[in-house]
Amino acid sequence: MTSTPLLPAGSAIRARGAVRRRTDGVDALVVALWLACGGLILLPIGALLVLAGRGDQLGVLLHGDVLQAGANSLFSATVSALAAVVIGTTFAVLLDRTDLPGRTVLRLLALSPLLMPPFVGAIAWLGIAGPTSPLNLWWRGTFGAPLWSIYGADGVILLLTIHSYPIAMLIVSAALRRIPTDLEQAARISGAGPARALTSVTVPLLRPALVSSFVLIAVGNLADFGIPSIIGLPERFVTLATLVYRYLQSGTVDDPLAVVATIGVVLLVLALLALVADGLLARRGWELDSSNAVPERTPLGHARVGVGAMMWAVVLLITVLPLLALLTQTLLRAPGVPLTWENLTLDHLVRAVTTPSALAGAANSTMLASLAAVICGILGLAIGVVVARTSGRAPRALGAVAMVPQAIPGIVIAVAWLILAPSLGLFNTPWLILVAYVTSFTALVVQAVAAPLSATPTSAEEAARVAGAGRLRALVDISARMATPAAVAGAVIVAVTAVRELTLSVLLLSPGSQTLGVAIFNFQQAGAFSTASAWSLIVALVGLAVIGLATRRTS
Amino acid sequence: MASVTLENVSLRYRNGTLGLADIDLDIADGEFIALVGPSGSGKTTLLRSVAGFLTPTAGRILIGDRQLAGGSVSVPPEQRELGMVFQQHAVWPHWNVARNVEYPLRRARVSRLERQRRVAEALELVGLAGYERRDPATLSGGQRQRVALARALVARPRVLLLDEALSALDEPLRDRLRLELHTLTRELGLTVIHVTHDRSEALALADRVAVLDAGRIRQIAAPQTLLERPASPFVARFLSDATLVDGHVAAGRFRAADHPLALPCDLSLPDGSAATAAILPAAVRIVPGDDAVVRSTLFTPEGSDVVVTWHGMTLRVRTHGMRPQVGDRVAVEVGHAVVYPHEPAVAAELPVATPA
Amino acid sequence: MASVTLENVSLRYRNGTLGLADIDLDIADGEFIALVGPSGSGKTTLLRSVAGFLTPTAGRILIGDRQLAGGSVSVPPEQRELGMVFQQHAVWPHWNVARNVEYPLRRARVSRLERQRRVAEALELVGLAGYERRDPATLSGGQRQRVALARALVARPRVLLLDEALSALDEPLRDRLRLELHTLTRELGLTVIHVTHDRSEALALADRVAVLDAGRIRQIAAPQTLLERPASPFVARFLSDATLVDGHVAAGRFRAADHPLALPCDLSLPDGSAATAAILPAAVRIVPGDDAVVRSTLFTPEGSDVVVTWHGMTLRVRTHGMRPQVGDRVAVEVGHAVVYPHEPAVAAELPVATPA
Amino acid sequence: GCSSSTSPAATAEPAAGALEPATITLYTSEPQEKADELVAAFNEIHPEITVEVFRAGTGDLTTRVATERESGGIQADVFLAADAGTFEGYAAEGLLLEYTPADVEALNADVVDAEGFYTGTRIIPTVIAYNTGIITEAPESWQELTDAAYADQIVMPNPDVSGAAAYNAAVWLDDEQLGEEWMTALAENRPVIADSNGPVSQAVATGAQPVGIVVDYLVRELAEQGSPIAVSYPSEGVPYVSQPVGIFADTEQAEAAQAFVDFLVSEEGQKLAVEQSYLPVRSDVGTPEGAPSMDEITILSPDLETIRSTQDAAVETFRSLFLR
Ligand SMILES: Nc1ncnc2c1ncn2[C@@H]1O[C@H](COP(=O)(O)OP(=O)(O)OP(=O)(O)O)[C@@H](O)[C@H]1O
Ligand SMILES: Nc1ncnc2c1ncn2[C@@H]1O[C@H](COP(=O)(O)OP(=O)(O)OP(=O)(O)O)[C@@H](O)[C@H]1O
Ligand SMILES: [Mg+2]
Ligand SMILES: [Mg+2]
Repeated sequence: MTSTPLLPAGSAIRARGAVRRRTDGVDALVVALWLACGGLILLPIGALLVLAGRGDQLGVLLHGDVLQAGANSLFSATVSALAAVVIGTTFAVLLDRTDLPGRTVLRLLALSPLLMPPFVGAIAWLGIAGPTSPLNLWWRGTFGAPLWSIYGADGVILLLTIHSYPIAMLIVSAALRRIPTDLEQAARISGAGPARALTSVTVPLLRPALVSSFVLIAVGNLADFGIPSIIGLPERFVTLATLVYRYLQSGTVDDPLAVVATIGVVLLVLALLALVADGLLARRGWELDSSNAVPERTPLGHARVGVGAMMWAVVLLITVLPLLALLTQTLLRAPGVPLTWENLTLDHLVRAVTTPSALAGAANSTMLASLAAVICGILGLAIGVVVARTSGRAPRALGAVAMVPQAIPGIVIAVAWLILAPSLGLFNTPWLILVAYVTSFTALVVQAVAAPLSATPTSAEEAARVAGAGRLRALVDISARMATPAAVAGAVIVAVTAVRELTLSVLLLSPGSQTLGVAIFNFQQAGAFSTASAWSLIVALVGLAVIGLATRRTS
Repeated sequence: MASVTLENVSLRYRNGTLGLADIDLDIADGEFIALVGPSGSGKTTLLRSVAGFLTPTAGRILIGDRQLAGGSVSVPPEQRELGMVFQQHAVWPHWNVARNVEYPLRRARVSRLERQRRVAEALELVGLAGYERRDPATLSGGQRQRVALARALVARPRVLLLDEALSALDEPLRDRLRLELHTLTRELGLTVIHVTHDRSEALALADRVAVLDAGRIRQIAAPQTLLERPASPFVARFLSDATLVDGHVAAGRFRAADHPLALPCDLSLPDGSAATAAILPAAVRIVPGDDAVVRSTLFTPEGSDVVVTWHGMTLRVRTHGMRPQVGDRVAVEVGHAVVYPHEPAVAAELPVATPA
Repeated sequence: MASVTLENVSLRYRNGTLGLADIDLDIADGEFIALVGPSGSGKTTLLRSVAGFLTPTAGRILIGDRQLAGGSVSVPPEQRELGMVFQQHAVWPHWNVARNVEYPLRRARVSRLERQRRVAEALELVGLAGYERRDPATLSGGQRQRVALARALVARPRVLLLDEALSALDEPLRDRLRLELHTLTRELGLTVIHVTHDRSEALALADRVAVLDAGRIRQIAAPQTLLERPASPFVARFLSDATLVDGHVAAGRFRAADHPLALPCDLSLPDGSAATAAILPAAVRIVPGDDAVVRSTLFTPEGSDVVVTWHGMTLRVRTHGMRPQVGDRVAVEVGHAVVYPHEPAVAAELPVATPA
Repeated sequence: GCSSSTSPAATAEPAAGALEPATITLYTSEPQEKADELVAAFNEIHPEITVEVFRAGTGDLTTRVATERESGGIQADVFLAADAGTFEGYAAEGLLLEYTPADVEALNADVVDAEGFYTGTRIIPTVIAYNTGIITEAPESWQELTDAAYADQIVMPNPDVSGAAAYNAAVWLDDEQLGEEWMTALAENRPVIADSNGPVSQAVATGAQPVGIVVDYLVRELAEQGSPIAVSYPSEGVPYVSQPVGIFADTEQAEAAQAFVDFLVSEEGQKLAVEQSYLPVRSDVGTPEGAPSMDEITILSPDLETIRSTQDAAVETFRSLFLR
């Protein structure tokens, strides 16, 4: 059987339809998507590199402040990402794998920090654990010193954690659903109690998801500005993101833009390294058999009430409490007056929703966020489909490129676009903010789409091919249509993220216009805390409602 | 090794579905029991109740003399000393073969040396001697299922539970593993409960087969008995593809409704009572003639599996030696049929071959 | 409907794996061909080459007179006018049943009214009349597979390709659909290529069965011929679970190495040449005696599937009527065996039952 | 623009006739509401001029200006923000148009650039704010703040971020009564460094730190709302910034821009500033409610040249003392 004459190795003709396949619609689509990504992602990154390359910025980078800020950034990002992964995983396991009471509501509540702009969260938390929070005041009154003040590194890490654990929870939840319950049950039968089955089987199998969410969160937290600026600066805890801001604010460096671009590139490189590491680590995952069994929930038994009460307490503490703090700040007549009935007023709320500039900002943000959601949804769907469903290097590279902007701080992307804007004729138009949103948020949809698609067998499209559809047609009719719900979910996240976006729009706004995030930030900067709180509250509640509706529809 | 007893076990799921209804089952020490039944009949529910993943809402479950479930008692799975093999093998992908097989021994705090010895022994038993260091990802489906079996056996369980353990394998492999499973469990004298969809597998392996339907055991008997004396039209149809015919009893004979078929009937029913006859495919002979048409024939080594339309009735026939062709006109002789008093419920559930 | 011709087709994957080697296959118009073979033997590769998802590295593929692949030609799948049913999931979950079935007609730009008519017709054909508006998620596995079949048939394909189309279904359902598939394709006179793991399914359905191994067709013949005159030890073992015995030919007889077994042999080989005998399970009889021990017996409706150890040789036996018990001491009579010149390659691949 | 052309106020301004209709762009760090009021008042007089406002923090504004210079020119016509230092820098680079407002004699001479590139528009002094619920005896002087009793009780803005704070640091260091000695002593009380004036006033109002160093108008606004907060103008004198306004040299609407600058320092413009709680740059419009009259306040008016040249060093000193 080995003696059969075979084609000479390296024969011109190759298998797998590689023979002179005519270029078709799919190739055209890939080219179009490359053009889109080139314009929306590679172009601003290129501008950044050019800017950073101007002059020698090495001296700046080795400056003590930068090194200190870099160390602070790395420290707060890694510690908070670790904590977020631990909390997110715990929540995901409890919500997905046990019979905890009130899971549906708990899940929704637990997701809510995702909806609150980080700087709003920071404002809210000042009301809870700031030096004058009722708790700290009482503690100071009783014991002479406040219990714990949120200012400083510990507060920054706490808030970063609170605002990023929902991401870990979402990723781990999705991964959990892919782990067959059989594996845990086999451990139970082998003599392991529920907790041990979890730690020796489930958690190790979650490793790729844990690593990915850690990297994603660490990279995101590296770039966060709102929390370290409000919580960190008062205790002199400076991170790279706040340092960027300071360099822009004070004229203490000669060429602030170049310095900022350089710091942006440093963050970009850090993030790329992390993404590569993630790719290497996560690739070493396991192929798991698809299990059609309904995931089994472990009864918590006697612990159900205890664990349930604890979970509720924690979730209420980190989600409802900030909302209550915002509510108090909104309703209180003036900061510093005691919390009594007479001091409550709706004036600030009324003023918030009647201030024309804020209303214009809300309208503008809604428009931009919806457009961004639609564009990111379509672009992300197309990229996700091409990445997950076609082979070859070009589509795979496309996927990688789409993920890169996730790692770049908003303010750096904004600088890049601001540099490019006049030559593109986008200056002083709302479309500038829109393209920056698309740059930053397309990755969210790509991610949402690619995961479920790569789990569906290719026979779905092959059936369409045999039925008479060309490659592109099959991709559009079958894969894209099947992934549409995922893309819509991704687009909803884009919308709620964009509607309260701050760092991009604060630089890219055109005169006379406003976005909601900027409006809130301006109120806060101008000392109108109550109005800022009022809007924050509105944004958070509307976001909760939107996500609640969206998840109800999909489940 | 031990006997398993289910006394009056019922289980209702939270959403109200009745999973098991009044199950009484005595499994002797060392017996091999197979559970078959249509999808949703409660096979998995029964097995998982024995394993401890589900708690019956009524009744008791005992292994040997120890009560595992019932009343306020509910021993968790990890304390039941069972072995279990799942449909998708459930071999842990993050550990090598030895670590997988060793796990139950670790949980039982067996010493390292002893563990090594027993793992080697278990792997030997399932024909994977020397595979200790292999990564499960590098094993074929059949080999993984054997690892799962070794893992289930290594701690010398009192009862071995198999939930569709062979169903995910390709046919030739399934066939081979079926033989090995039988040899192995017989040699070890294990008590086995084996859930399967595959009727021939159940009949092939088990000392007794329990036929479940809608959460109830419809019949439990040795394979031969089940084939020869099905307890109900349902069992006859489910296990042997019997054709069910509605009709009535008259003068000691069964007469089909609207059809020339008439058969002797040893059922003592008053004249005129409605009855259902189950015609087993092997009890029908095809002879030259022209009142029936062959609609389909499937080749089997012994003969053919034939479907004929006979005066509007679709009848399944198993021939021996003879191989009619599709479209042939033939005559049909029904040797005998099992006649049951009419059960409207069954008729509603399974479309009976009422003459059109 | 059309004939399918493969001329000298070879296919090498990019990574160097040889998927198909020198396949010559002529499928007549209206013929039902089954492809069986061990995992990795190239069944799927062959089917996907016909479908157009793979392009052979050498040789030609024709349907009717039209060349689809070969030389510089490679007609894409959507232009081959085929129907295809996959093992799993190929019913599109985002469209209802009618939309699924209608899709090939839409692609062929059939008018709306005509489409409706033909969808209804196709659904009628597979027994799902009136299911047009149903969401696939609400269908059972068997119903979904029927939808896939209706979709494959609706555009009146020239050839129907089935890749393990029934393998994912539970046994009783698989059995039923097997029958329906046969009836349907015979009534429509369709040319069918059916890939399956299941040997009895291949034998049951096909006019001719092709046995593949390592990318080559080892034998292609009608079921009866395959069982009675396997072309090689491999085919005998793969299809009929024959026991392979190494030995040599002496004075017109086959003598097993180190074993008392000796058999008449009609192979004209020089004395002393090495040979392999394939002992079919049905050609062995178990009689009272005590030079063999029953290791395992599986119940079948006709008798038992028995494994005996006979002077160190493990022999598979199929009895009729008689049901020996595990541990029984018996004697073995080998009626006849098919003897082949020794093929070292086969011996290396499949462990031959060499007496220990 | 939001006022109608029939506004009778159009005639009240003797110097200004109607100009060519034009649109100018204003970059400002004024709070949005105040900027909107400002434009509305300006449009009463010049309805034909549309003012596009881009409001952002001073830092964001300077970043934007820097980026615009990178890529084809500054888009703003009028810049109303920051401190004199920024304007000096821009003037040195030739970015500003020379213009002296119409009414210049009526203005406080300290706030008018000698070379005529920019003009201050408000007096924004930095003062001591205290929580009236917690502090019973108001601190009267900067010196008092170094008292150990105020350890951990003080909050102040970060000169790294706030231009006004940077200027203050330079003035304090330059002042002979205060100087580095006072600053070192203040640092020993470990004040909390908030990023801008807004959060400082908030912290004082809520009592987080009952004493703050902050611009005065924020305190007045909070007090008006009912917060337990009050201002104390320290006896040594208060440093102030003047929120200068300047016109970019690139402007194509110089006339309209000049009209806007004129309005800012005109009587009407300054009345509006007073209504908005600012101290004015001219003496004929009174002072905001609750504020002392201008001559009751000691104002630190050091030599601006010195301040400009020492500001960077001052921020550095501040950072080494307060930010470890
Ligand atoms: N977790 C559950 N919650 C509610 N009902 C359930 C659950 N699991 C099973 N059921 C229902 O209980 C009945 C018995 O299910 P079970 O899984 O035991 O059947 P089965 O015989 O194993 O079926 P299959 O052959 O499809 O595996 C079915 O009606 C099923 O729908
Ligand atoms: N995409 C591919 N690239 C490289 N080799 C492949 C590819 N697909 C299949 N092969 C190899 O080609 C050979 C034939 O595979 P094929 O899938 O046709 O076998 P099969 O008979 O269908 O097997 P199974 O019964 O497991 O489905 C195998 O050795 C397989 O490993
Ligand atoms: Mg089941
Ligand atoms: Mg295959």
